[in-house]
Amino acid sequence: MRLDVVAAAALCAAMLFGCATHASDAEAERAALAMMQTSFRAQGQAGLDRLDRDEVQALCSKHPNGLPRDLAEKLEKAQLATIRYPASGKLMGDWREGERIAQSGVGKQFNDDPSRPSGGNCYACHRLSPQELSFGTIGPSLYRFGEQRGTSDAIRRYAYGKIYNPEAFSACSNMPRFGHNGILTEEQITHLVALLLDPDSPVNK
Amino acid sequence: MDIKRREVLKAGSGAGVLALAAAAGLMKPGEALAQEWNKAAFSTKSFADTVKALGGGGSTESRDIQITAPDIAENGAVVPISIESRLAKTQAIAIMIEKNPNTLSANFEIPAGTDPFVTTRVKMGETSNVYALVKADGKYYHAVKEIKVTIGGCGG
Amino acid sequence: MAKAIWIGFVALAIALPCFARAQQDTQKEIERYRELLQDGNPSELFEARGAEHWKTKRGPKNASLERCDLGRGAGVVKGAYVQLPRYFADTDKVQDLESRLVSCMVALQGLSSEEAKRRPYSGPGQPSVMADLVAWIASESRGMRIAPPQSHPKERLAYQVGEKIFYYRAGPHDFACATCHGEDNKRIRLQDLPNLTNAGDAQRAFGTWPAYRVSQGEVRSMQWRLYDCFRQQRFPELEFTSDAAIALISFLAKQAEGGTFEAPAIKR
Amino acid sequence: MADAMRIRANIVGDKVEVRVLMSHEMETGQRKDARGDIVPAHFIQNVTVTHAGKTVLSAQWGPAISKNPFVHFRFKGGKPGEKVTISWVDNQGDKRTDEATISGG
Repeated sequence: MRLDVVAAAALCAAMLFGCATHASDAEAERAALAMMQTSFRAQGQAGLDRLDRDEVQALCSKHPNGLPRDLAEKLEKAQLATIRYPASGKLMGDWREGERIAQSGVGKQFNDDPSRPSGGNCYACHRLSPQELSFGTIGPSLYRFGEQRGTSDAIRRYAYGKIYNPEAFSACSNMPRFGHNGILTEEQITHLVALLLDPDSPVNK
Repeated sequence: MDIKRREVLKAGSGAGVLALAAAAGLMKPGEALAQEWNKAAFSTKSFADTVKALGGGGSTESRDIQITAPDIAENGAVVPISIESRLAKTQAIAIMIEKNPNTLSANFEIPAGTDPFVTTRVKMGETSNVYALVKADGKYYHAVKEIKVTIGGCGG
Repeated sequence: MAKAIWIGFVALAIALPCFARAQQDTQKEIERYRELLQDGNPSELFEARGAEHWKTKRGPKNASLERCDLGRGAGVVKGAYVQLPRYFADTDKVQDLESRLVSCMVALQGLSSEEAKRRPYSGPGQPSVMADLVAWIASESRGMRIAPPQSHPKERLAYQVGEKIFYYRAGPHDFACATCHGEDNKRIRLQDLPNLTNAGDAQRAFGTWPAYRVSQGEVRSMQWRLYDCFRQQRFPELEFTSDAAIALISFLAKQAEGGTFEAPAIKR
Repeated sequence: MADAMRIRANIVGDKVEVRVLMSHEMETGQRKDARGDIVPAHFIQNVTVTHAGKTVLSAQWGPAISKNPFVHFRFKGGKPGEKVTISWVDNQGDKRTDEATISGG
């Protein structure tokens, strides 16, 4: 009995001590923000402004286990409004170009030549053409994406929009906002849409 | 040094030239080894030409040569490869990579008393057939295996 | 849409067995590739140089690093790596191995901090004293348990801040460390991604850095690992031995606590 | 001067297992440096392994052998305490010779 009391008291003391010497979450956050500012240097095309976070980045950093439903819906709605479709109305380009873009992982790194086009690096995270054995699994397999969905206007708009700004469909998605953040051009995105949807694309063979 | 010189003199094609050079005092001791390099063989661009440059008239495929290597290499800069020959009187083991800029990677001379086995690591520019060429009792034999080279990492 | 999903599901169910088998074969061969590499690790060449650098007199004070305190007392190298990062009273800072070596080069050898940090990583034909030292010192903890101390408030703060940085999403690609290292059983291309929020993965990851990278032909340190992750995250350049780097390493080391240290390893 | 090789020579059964790592760039002559200039070819061309005055392996290499080369082979007739000597010479005339003592089985 007495032992229990002593143990409980010791535990309380330990907890109190622990609390007193642990920084609060807000303190840690402040320290982290300050540290980020002093720990990087501008290099090549990557200026220190890249450390500034927009609303999506700040919110997603803060909620590593996912946003509460209401916040997620609000964010998705706002991001949906950012999607710009090509003025020409043509959403499907050339799947061969798309395959090259999907394979290329360069672009936007501080050691990349900013005058050269970026790649989409799709294979880093997705399975696409079955011939490519070296694909990642951070995102779902997209093999047979078009074969399963067809090439209706709605599907084209969805595929284009998803690549342009995935946050519009899935808040805090791991996928970059290729159009919204200016990684890929509108035309490059149409080539990726073709890679996904064109019946002649190896993705659908 | 004498031992090395005798080896140079024994070392097949080009030996005559080397012997002359050595006799004329054109080579300092110790340089002999550096001279003994079959430039012609390392400049070839096909399996058949490499066999010729190494002194063979042709080569027969043999099941007594085993290539141990992964079917898929995670990186082409370092592809581990072992070759073992069960052919009697194996004298040399060469490694060739069909799609490299030059076909021949290495040629190992296996004296009596040394196992007809060697492991090393080679560079592969792309997915390719890899040949193990074995010289045994004066004749040439080979085995072949395709090794796929994959793109890896974050991409940049 | 619902119909499309249903059709997709059926197609997937049909395709799956085939796909799974091909997948397994690829994974199996990649595993074999990694096994075959284990026989000879060129990191040994770097470690041998590092052991020499430790004893070599350098700098204006013409002194070696043999009196450098890596946390276990002046000159003690055995087991030092697995108890880093840690708080050092003389600098009043939490330091990882490399930042500590910089402090020692400044204090013992009289180098300026800039000189000590001049070549943090090696390149083709350009060996790095720092990288060699790291390879050797890390090798002196092989087989030991990862046990970074958390008794000092600054050590605990470094961990907490490191965790925040781990989840810091920014840049044109919206990437955080957690984008690639926050879920189990994921890979990028064919490379398995450790989930650094999960102890087992964190132990395997932290316990195998530094590593000889066959893709680069160099031994790379944990500082380099973070530098290059941030490059690929499209961030600006992470400064060598910066506070953010040390905080992140503190977080990762603590996540890996209890694991067996098996570095320098050999990796793609 | 090039760094020392790391050599292991162990008796296994009636044979000596030799494993060697060499410190060498093995430049192909096709790589470009950061400025875009071609880095000249620089690679080991000849390797010789001797034991008790006899050559137990000799090799000719091209630039397709990986950086920091590794070789594993085995030969008969070595005893613990005896030496294995390995030499290499590269295309620029750099050379290196190291030896290791055979350890018991």
